[in-house]
Amino acid sequence: MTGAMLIETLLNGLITGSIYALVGSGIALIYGTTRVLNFAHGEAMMIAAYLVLIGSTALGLPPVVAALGAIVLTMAAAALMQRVIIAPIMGRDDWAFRIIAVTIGLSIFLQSAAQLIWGESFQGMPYFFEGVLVIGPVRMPWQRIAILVVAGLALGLSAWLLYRTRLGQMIRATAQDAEAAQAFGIPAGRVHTMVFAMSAGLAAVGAIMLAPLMSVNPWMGVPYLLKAFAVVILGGLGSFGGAVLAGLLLGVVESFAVAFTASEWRDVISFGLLIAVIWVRPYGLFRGREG
Amino acid sequence: MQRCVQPLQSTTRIAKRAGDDVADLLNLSNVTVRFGGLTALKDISLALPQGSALGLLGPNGAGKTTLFNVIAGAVRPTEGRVVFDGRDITAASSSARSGGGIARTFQITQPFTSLTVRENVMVALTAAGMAMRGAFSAAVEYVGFVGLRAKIDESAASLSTGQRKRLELARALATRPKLLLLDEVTGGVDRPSIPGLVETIRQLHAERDLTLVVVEHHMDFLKALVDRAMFLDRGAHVLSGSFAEVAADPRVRDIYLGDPLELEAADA
Amino acid sequence: MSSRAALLRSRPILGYATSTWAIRSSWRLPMLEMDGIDVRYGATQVLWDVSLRVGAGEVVAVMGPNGSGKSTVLKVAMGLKTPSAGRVVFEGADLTRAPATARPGAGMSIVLERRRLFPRMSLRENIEIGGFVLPRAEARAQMEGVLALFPELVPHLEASAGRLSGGQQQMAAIARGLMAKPRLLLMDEPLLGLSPALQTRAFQLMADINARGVAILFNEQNAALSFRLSHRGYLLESGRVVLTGSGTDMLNHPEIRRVYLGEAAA
Amino acid sequence: ADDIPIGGIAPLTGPAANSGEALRQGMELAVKEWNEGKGDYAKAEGPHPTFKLTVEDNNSKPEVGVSAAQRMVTRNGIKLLIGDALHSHVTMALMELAPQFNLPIISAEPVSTLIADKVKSDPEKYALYWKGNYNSSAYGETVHDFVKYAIDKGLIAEGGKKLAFVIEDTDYGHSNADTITQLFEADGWTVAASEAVPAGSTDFYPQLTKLKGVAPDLTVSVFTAVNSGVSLVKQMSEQALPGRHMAIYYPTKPEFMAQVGPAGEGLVWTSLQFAPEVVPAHKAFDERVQAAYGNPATYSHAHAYCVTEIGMRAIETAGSTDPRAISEAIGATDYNCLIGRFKFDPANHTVLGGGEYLPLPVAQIQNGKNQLIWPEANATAPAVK
Amino acid sequence: MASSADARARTMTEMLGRRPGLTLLAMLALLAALPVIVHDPYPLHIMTLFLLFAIFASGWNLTLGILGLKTLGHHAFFAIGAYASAMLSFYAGISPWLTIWAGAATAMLAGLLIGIPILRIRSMPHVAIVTLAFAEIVRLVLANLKDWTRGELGFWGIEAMPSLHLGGTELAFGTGKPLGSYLLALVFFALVHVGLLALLRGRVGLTLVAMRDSETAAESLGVDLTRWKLGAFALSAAIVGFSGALYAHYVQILTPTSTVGPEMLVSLLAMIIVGGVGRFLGPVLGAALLTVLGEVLREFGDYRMLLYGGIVVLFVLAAPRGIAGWLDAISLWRADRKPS
Ligand SMILES: Nc1ncnc2c1ncn2[C@@H]1O[C@H](COP(=O)(O)OP(=O)(O)OP(=O)(O)O)[C@@H](O)[C@H]1O
Ligand SMILES: Nc1ncnc2c1ncn2[C@@H]1O[C@H](COP(=O)(O)OP(=O)(O)OP(=O)(O)O)[C@@H](O)[C@H]1O
Ligand SMILES: [Mg+2]
Ligand SMILES: [Mg+2]
Repeated sequence: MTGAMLIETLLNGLITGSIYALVGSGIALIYGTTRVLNFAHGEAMMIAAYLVLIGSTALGLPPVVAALGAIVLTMAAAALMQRVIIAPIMGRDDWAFRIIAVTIGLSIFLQSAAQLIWGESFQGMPYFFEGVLVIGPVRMPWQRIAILVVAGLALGLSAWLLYRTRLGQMIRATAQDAEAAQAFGIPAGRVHTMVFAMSAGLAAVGAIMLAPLMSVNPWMGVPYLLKAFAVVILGGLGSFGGAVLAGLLLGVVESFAVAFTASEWRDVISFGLLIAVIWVRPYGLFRGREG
Repeated sequence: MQRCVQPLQSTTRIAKRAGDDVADLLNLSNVTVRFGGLTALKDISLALPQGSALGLLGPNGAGKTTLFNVIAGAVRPTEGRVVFDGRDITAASSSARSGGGIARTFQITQPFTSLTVRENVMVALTAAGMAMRGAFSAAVEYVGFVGLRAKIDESAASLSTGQRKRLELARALATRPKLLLLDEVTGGVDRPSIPGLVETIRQLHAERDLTLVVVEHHMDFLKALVDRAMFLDRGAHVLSGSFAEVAADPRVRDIYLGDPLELEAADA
Repeated sequence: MSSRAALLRSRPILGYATSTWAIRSSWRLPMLEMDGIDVRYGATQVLWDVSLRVGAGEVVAVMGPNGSGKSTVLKVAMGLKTPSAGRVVFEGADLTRAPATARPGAGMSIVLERRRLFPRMSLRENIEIGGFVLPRAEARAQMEGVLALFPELVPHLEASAGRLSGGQQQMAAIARGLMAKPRLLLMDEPLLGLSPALQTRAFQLMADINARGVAILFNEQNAALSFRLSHRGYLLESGRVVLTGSGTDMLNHPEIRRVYLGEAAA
Repeated sequence: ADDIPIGGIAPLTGPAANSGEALRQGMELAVKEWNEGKGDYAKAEGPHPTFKLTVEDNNSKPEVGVSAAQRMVTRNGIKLLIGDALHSHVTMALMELAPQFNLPIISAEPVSTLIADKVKSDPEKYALYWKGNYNSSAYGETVHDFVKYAIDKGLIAEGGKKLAFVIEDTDYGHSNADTITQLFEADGWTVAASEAVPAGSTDFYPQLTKLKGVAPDLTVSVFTAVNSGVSLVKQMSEQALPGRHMAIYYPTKPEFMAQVGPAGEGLVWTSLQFAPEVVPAHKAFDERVQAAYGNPATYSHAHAYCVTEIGMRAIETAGSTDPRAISEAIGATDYNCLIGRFKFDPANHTVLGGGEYLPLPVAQIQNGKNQLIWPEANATAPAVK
Repeated sequence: MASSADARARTMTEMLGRRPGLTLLAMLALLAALPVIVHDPYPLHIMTLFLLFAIFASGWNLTLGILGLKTLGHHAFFAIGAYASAMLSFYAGISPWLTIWAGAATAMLAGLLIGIPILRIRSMPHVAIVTLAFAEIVRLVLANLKDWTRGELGFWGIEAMPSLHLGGTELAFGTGKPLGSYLLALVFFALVHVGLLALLRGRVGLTLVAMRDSETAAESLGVDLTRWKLGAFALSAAIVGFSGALYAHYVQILTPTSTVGPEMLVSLLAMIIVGGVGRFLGPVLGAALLTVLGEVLREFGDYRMLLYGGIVVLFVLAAPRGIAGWLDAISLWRADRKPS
């Protein structure tokens, strides 16, 4: 392996990893704060991608407007879903599992709904950023570099909200004991809704950056979901920074797995890594801030 | 019956009283527990003869529950050894210790909320090897001990604080232990019921040659249950002796008891 | 706030709490009124027609055997449980169906039964959350004052609340309840798990904050201390109020003396 | 007379539903036109049979397909099954039903050579089963023959004879790669890399980095999911992969041209079998599909249409619904349909491909449009480098 | 905090249902009578699938519902059982009458293997995701070992269970032999459920439920968590693997996606949820309803998956205790009306 290839493999890994991190951190946000695993997270991506597609192609909006619009609408949709479907379950007995179940159902529902509405064809989207950055033998399109940058910004903003603001404190208190939180004036219900919306917002950012690369289709969220879950677990109990690091790590591992073995073993290696890590360090590589 | 406690200093073991041929049921030697930077127990040694009853005193955060956890197996000591009934159980699991005869109640109650009161007790009975049918009827006795007969076939999730404490006790008793660790078992139990509970424990203690270690903030109840006491502060063993000695010690008054505001003092 | 600690150390409180205030409280304006409250958990009814009143600045104790419904009464007052019948009025406003969230802002706060801290948040954050409804600066000042009351918590401020000892958690729960600067403080077994010295201090603290005009509705198993501290008291049995009166009346009631103070035995 | 019930099985739900829907439309159109008398009758006169078609979903899963077939046999009493219309792996399961239910079965698009091998292994057992598409090896032959031609013409430099694959991890991808490997290895080529990615993958950067390392002279890609194909072609151009690239199947999807953009310019692929823009008969078929369903026709429409025709003709020829008779009539088919001449190899019950039979031409995208470049006889434009 | 209604309902009796033995017996009698009434092979085929999936669902429910270990990877054991039995009979020529047990045993071993790391994890989401990842690994390995499994192309040529001669009549099994297959599935269904009932009624049920509520407390009362968890996991994996083996010799073709794909996960999970998580007969009822519903919804074509997803959501929301919960409510209501 030459130096340039090494760099390129590393860079590929980091970019794939930043996508994992972006998707994973949205899940980590919900999971870390509410102990809810959202299996419909991939569908938030899918909805956002369709929205940005409709906005930029059918309505002819400028990409930035279409993207912002898609983010806002996806968050609104997530908030609505949380109110109607998740909120009534919260606090019921065994709710954490029920939410897994309900979001699995929701995910199937949304996939088929999207298929009925938009058809099953793969719809392409132009890159937001054209051109390829060439440094010596290393080539990287700007669109991919943008993923890295946008992921970093979105994650930074969310981390700040979660750990440095009162909102974050509200969110975490609600997660741990909603009834007690209410007793101190925290509107637990609204906080949950907000967390869901935020997480959907992160998924939307990821989806929008990805849409030009992977074509918009009803199942586009699926391949990223399990990887994102793996990232959350590897990163440590709902730790935000952990999810980011684990995402990048997983991306790099996969990139090297492809370089040194055959592609079809890539996922076996990454999931094997997950199980191995859990075996040795049950609570992840980077222990969660909440311990 | 001889009931006495002989705390061990890390270096010199206080000799057993002459003529005392009762074997030690439990032996802690030089137990230290650290949680990260915090030392919850510092070099604690303790010998507990069969049939003795020891009161564990100490301000909040002194390490009483941690000591229970070490004995019951929920916390592994950072240093030191735990010997029970002649066997080194330092590395044994909680369940193995329970099988060996150690039972404990939880300060913060942990009922099986999907089960009825009776079934909660049956879990303990069957784990000790009793058949289901036998356990079903045997549970009544233990539920009766703690005054929960009226709730026997109700879900444990519906119990109030005091009722949960009683269930803790019933379950622990149902394992038919040799050593019973009671962590504030009367906390939250209504006063009128406490004498009855105390009496039950005393009887079991006597009849079944039960060895007791009790954490209890109500001195009068503690007095009724134990003869010896050990005082911990910030994880360290401060002093031990007969209950009266310890309760009268100025250090204990200072750090732990404070101004005499207790019932009898106020009434007196 | 700094003067409070000084006050605390100097003042003997039990005597005055029962004498002077008990008489004055009879004409106090009603602050919290609970009227004809019925409560069910699923199909089981646990409170029957419970009526209870806390006047402004009053200390009121609720006594009763395990499972008689004391905690439920406090939960209804705080809005954590909606009654199936009856009314809850706080300072003139009907809050029967208002959510718990509305209470702290209106001047109510609670020390919850079984502590109910946020186990995976630090002790500091737990206490901070108690002052959620206060403006930031005020909350910070209040935090300092509250911590001065429980200096033994200070070394553990950054530890996860779930890892604290039982008594430490109880102190934290009281501290959290005090943060919101309530006019009415609800306390469910506030002394549970506290060492005798700390129990004394907590009682003194209750008297002290009451002296500053905070009304208290609480439930504690120590009848003698409870009724000494309180202006009035209620006795619950199987979900019904069976006895009510001033603190002294309650303390002297033969039934209470017999059952709760164990006089017959003595 | 009563309509003769026949059945079709296609993936109407799930990620392949797009193709499944096209296949259903093709089958339905064939039956509709036949029943309206526009049928391609074998006998000029006499009462002609009419048909009633039921199409069921397999959700891309063999056991769902088997259930659907059983249901159509017992509920609808079908005399002929067109199935599977798309998937080889579903066909592998469905063909077992031919002896069990004594039911003639003809599959439509599946190409896997393993199906033919299975027939060959037990001709008696699979006597009622027919494979309505050539073997995947036919693609391999086309790729192989074309590359030979292109090297001779100087269009491709054979260099160090290094071959690489980027394929989807399905039987379709693998069986194509296997045949091509065999043929090229016989000519002294070596396989430098073979990367199989999950169907629907869109990130090929790690694979391309690896390929850049081995610098293949020819890279062959095989996908059925169009998004994978689009992404691969785009990323290859971003990464400036050395050597030539040849694509199999996916550029035939209408979305491909729309999405690939300038990155697709010059792409060489096989096989363009349905091209309304250059073939008048295809144009006419496209118009009929447009009129009936409001969407353009694809290769899947045409193939399903033809296979359905073959089935109906066979029943007509057999003159009864006797399974043996129908099967024999299918075997005797020699029929020029929309996309070429259908004739079965009696040894393995498989439609013949290449040469005078079902053609497998090579196309190239030139100025954003597909042009046939090979075989030279049918070429619409010369190949460019 | 469990609300009171939840608390009241979830007890041992609730896990088992009222008169579980009688209900099971009635159910078996009804199922045994079915082939007498129905001769159409297609419904029998559907009912056979129902019985196999009911075994699968009940096996999974043992860990998921009763022990409360939220594993999402049990379809891996289904596939392992199925492939192990199929490959053994195919490559080694051993009779399927024997290989089905080997399939169950292989699944059990796999269960122990993945059970060990899971033991150390007490957090529900960790368990869910690690097991899900395990299933994904199993799927990929089965798909990648093409030389042995033929990958996604499907492992075909699996032998049906050899016929049995009972008296003068021959009972044949496999695809296209609906009656024999149905009866065989019914026998195994009965076996598994009678066995499970015997276990759950006794100490096993009590202990598993106690562990679900508080591991710490159970351990302090002498319950050996490691042994019990591994035991439950192994048993559950074995039952699921057994259903997989039966499935393999019934449909006679296996693909990795159709045995350990995400849809297997979703549909089985839906069966358990719709029937009632943690109820003894819940998964059976759920499997029955969803199998029938799957057939009814077939008419809706494109809307099938939409409705399927919708039903899961609806049940979790509006009938969180599933069909078993309704039955409880009905019998409670009847009991209430009877003056006691
Ligand atoms: N979630 C619940 N579900 C069902 N019943 C409940 C629930 N919570 C409490 N109960 C019942 O309601 C009654 C009153 O409970 P409550 O907690 O108010 O009692 P309490 O007086 O506070 O008792 P304690 O002194 O033990 O704390 C009890 O009989 C209890 O069993
Ligand atoms: N798991 C743990 N992790 C970190 N610190 C712990 C843990 N458990 C206990 N501690 C700390 O160890 C010290 C001793 O705690 P312990 O619970 O033994 O006290 P205690 O004597 O039982 O007090 P109390 O009377 O309040 O119940 C406390 O400071 C507590 O915060
Ligand atoms: Mg303690
Ligand atoms: Mg209470």
